[in-house]
Amino acid sequence: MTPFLNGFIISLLFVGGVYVVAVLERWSMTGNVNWPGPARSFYLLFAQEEIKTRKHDKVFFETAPILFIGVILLTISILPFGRGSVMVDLGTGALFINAALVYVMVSLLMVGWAVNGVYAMVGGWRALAQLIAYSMPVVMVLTATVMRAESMFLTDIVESQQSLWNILYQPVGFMLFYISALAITFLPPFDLPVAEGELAGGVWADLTGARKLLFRLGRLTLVLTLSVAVVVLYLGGWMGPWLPGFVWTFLKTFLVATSFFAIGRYMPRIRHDHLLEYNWKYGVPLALYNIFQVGIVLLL
Amino acid sequence: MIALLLTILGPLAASIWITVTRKQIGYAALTGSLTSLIGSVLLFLYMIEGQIITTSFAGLPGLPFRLEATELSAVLALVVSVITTFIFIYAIGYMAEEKGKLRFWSGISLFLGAMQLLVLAGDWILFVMAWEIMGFASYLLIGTWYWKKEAGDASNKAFLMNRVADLGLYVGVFVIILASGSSRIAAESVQGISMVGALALLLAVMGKSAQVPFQSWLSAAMAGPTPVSALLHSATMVAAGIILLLKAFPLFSPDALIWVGSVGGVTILLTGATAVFSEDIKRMLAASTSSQLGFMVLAVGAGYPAAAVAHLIAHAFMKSSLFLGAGIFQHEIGSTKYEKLGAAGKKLKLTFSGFAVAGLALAGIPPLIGFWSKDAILTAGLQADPAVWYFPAALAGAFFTAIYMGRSFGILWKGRSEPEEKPKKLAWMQLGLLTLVSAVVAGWLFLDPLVEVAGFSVPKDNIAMISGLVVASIGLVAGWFATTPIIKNRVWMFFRDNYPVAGGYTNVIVQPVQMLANGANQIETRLLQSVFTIGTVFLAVGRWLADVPDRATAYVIDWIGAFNLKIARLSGFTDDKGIVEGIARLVDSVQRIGYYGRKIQSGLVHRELAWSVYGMVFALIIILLTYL
Amino acid sequence: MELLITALIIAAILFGIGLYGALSQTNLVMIMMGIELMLGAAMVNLVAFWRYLHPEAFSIQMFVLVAMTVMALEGAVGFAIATQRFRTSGSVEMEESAELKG
Amino acid sequence: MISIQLILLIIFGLVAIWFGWRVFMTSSMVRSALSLLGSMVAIGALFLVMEAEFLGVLQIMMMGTEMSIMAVFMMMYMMDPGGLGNMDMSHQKNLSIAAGVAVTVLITGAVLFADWGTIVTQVPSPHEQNRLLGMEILKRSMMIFETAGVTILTGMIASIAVALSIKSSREK
Repeated sequence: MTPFLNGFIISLLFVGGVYVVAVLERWSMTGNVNWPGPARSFYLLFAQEEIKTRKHDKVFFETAPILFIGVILLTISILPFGRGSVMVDLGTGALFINAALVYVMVSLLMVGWAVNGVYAMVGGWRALAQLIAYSMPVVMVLTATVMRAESMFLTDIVESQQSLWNILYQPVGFMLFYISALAITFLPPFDLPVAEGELAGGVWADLTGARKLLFRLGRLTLVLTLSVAVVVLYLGGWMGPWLPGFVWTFLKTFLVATSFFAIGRYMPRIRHDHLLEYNWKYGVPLALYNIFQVGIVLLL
Repeated sequence: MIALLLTILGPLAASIWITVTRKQIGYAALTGSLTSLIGSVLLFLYMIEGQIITTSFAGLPGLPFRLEATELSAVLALVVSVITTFIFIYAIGYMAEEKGKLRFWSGISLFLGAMQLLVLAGDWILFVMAWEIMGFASYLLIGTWYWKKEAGDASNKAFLMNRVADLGLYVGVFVIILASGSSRIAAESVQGISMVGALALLLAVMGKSAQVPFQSWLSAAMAGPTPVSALLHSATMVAAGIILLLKAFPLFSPDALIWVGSVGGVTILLTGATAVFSEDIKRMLAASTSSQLGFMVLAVGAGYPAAAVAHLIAHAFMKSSLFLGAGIFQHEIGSTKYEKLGAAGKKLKLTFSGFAVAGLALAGIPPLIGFWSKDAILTAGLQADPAVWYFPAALAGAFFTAIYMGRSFGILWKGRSEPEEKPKKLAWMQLGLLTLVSAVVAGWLFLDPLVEVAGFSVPKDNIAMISGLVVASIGLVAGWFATTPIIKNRVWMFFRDNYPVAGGYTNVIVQPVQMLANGANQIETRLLQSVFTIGTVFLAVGRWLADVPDRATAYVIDWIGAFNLKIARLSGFTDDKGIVEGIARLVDSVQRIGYYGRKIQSGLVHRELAWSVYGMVFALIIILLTYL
Repeated sequence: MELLITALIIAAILFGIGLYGALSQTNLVMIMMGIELMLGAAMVNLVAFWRYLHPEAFSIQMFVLVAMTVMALEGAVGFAIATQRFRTSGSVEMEESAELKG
Repeated sequence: MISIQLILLIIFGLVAIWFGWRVFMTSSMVRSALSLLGSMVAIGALFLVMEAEFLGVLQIMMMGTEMSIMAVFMMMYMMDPGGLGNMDMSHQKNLSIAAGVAVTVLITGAVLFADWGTIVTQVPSPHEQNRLLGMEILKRSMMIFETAGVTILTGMIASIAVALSIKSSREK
């Protein structure tokens, strides 16, 4: 198959994926799988009237959603779906993932501040605290995978898992990355910034209409992106016995996504101090230990 | 071969036996001389059969020792052993009461062995060794009574004089060996030795045979016991010089013989005069010995060694019997002075008769042995071509001999004496004397054949015989009447005391030697003194040196101490002045700076920032300037 | 050649703005921002030198990393001081903190 | 000759300068902080344009976090009502303007007049750069890197020590 056809199929699969994630999210909320549900709610949001709060910060109010979506698209571009099929094979791909994720936080902060609402601002600071905290282990764990592949190209990282998937090679690293991914996408156990109960929707409290839709859609793609990242970094990317490369990546991605939402469905929201404490007191040291352990294993 | 060893080693063994065991020393010595006699008789018999026995044994490298019993040496060995045996018999009686028996007998046996060795020596080195041993033996024997002063002095004098003369022997022997390349005493010489060698040998002969300059030691040697005088100083030892001349005769060149002859002649005249004027019988005999030796030297110098050999043999017998007689007189009368010996002859008729016969023989009365040998010398002197004056000298010598023998007879016989009491225990002494006198009487029987056997022919001449007889008879009669006691005038004394030129031996030799000794002694003491002083000096220096390091270290240490003190004081000064005040000043200057500094401080951050920017701008400008 | 010059000029302008900010602002945090900006300008300079003059000398990149750490540290310490200032004097304005005068 | 790189360089340069200017012109604290973030991101972009990819990405990532923290602190201290009140918190205006302009002129002078030697066009590939930079850090300038690490540690401890309120220690 020509690369173009390949690319087209991958993008189709990706959009489908987003829709599947939407379905899964609804499943995690309500418990039953309702295929048409997401489509209907998207349409509703799209039709909703645009409400702007009083004295909102014009600049940030406008730029936030765009930054959010832009960053996520950037992340997707560097993730390899098949052996040759990656949009931009960046020299420092691994690092770029984290660089992108930081701006997710920035956009949340902007929204929180721009809306000029108390709940939104508090949600924004929570997002700040949470995302800064959990981006630390992500960076360190990423270095561990880079160490094994001895290059920052994501394709090389996948190639390096030829003999043994990273999930088995560095289990601690996988676990940390998995939890951080949850935190970064503020999925239920970690959905403090958008907590309905406490903050009445937190960052998205005062958003309506198309802006809210953008953010909801952004989050979904973020979830999908991160699960693809998990697959690429730890589940051996396109490695698989019979099927073509990208098919394997998407299978694994859906598997990871369902696991994300399963955890969300069954676990209560974590307290804010616990959130930070777990990260700084246990997450970061474990991440450092993981680097140390991978180093030893590499050198043996 | 054994005969040779017997003759030489017999007496030596006896002397060793005596010194070691000290028992039966007299008879041991006698047996020693008997063995030597037997050995020499055997040698003589071999020699007659024509066998010349020679042995040579290891010696110096290339110069082996040789013993040779040629005709001459065999004859001489025989004569020596005969005389020695009779003298030993006499000596046993003589030494019976004397002290110093041990020293006498061992010495005299040693002497006999040395004499035989000398006679039989076939090479010059052995000859020299024998010559030395004899000199040493004579020193021992003269000094047998060493506690007497004259005996000690006499032995020293004899030994010193001989040593001086022996020097000549050494030089001569070296010259011979160097010239001929070997130390053999050859019968015929290949080529003569140089004049120097000959004169050196002549010096040795003069020393040993008491020729003119060296004759005083012989008269002094009379201080020894009579057998010594009889054996050594009449027959054998003094004859060694003549034997040297005989052995070295072929090597002498004619003009060297002239020198020899002249020495002999002079000795005859001077010592003859001394004998005439001497007051002591033994001294008279000693002087006569010198003159008789002068006769022999003259004969050799005249070129007739045969005459010398004959006279040597005859003189040996005559002179030893005269000495033995004199010994008996000394034994009985107690002194040998003529005053005391007046009419001693009447007392000891038997001894006097023997003494008289020997004396007549010496003077040269025909039937006795002396006449033949004297006659031979006179003819030698007459026929000798070189020297016209040899004959008159010999004739004068004979006349002197006759005079002093007649004089001694006169003194001994004339004058009153007590009745002859039976001398006690003279048996041994008289036996020895009589045997020798019998030899003298029988002389004319065996002298000529003996000399023939020795390989020489004795010259005969009527004129010499007649003139000799006339001179002898006139001399005897003159002597008989000239028995008056010597008047002490200077000339007389001069003659009597062996011509003490410039104070004689004592002045000429003893004085300088003593002075030399004193000088040496002084030098010695001064040396010792200086050594002591040096020692003490070194000690002082040592002590000084020993404590130089201490003093030096002490000095250095206290200098260091002083230096430290200075440093301490200095540092103290700098401390309290420099540091303390320095710090104080520093502190308050800092405070002042602080005070001024404070004013600048505005406390406003931005103003400080402004200042830092000004600094930066200034720095940039500088960089730009340097860069452009 | 123009590339290097434009980069350096941009850095110079940034530096100037940073300097202006640092000097003119009364607020401590604003001054820190000025300083951050100046550091950023410096980093641009460094990267420009590395890119155009010595691409093989990676010590320059090392130096850029050090500059980054300096920015981070400077921020951290600045905020600590700012909090203390805020706690003691209620505000972070630089005028009120003149009592440190000598 | 104008190359794409030059154009990009100029664009991002102007963006950085504009954001830099905005930092000190805005009245609202958060807006100035985020505009500073904007200028930093532009500087990161400049790095990327100049093909120092790792540094660019690193700059973008780091500055994101830092500037957001700064924003938080700004709000804490300034009690800014959301950029609505237009207060002007600057003093000794003309002195700083003069200083800023003087320094800029000086540096541009130096830049223009100094001759920089040959310009190198070729630059190793990003992957190669990463490897070489890694080598550089862990080989030659390990010392500097270590000291940087230690200084960060001390910085953290110092800032925490300073920030802790004295009150709590007194009460105990």
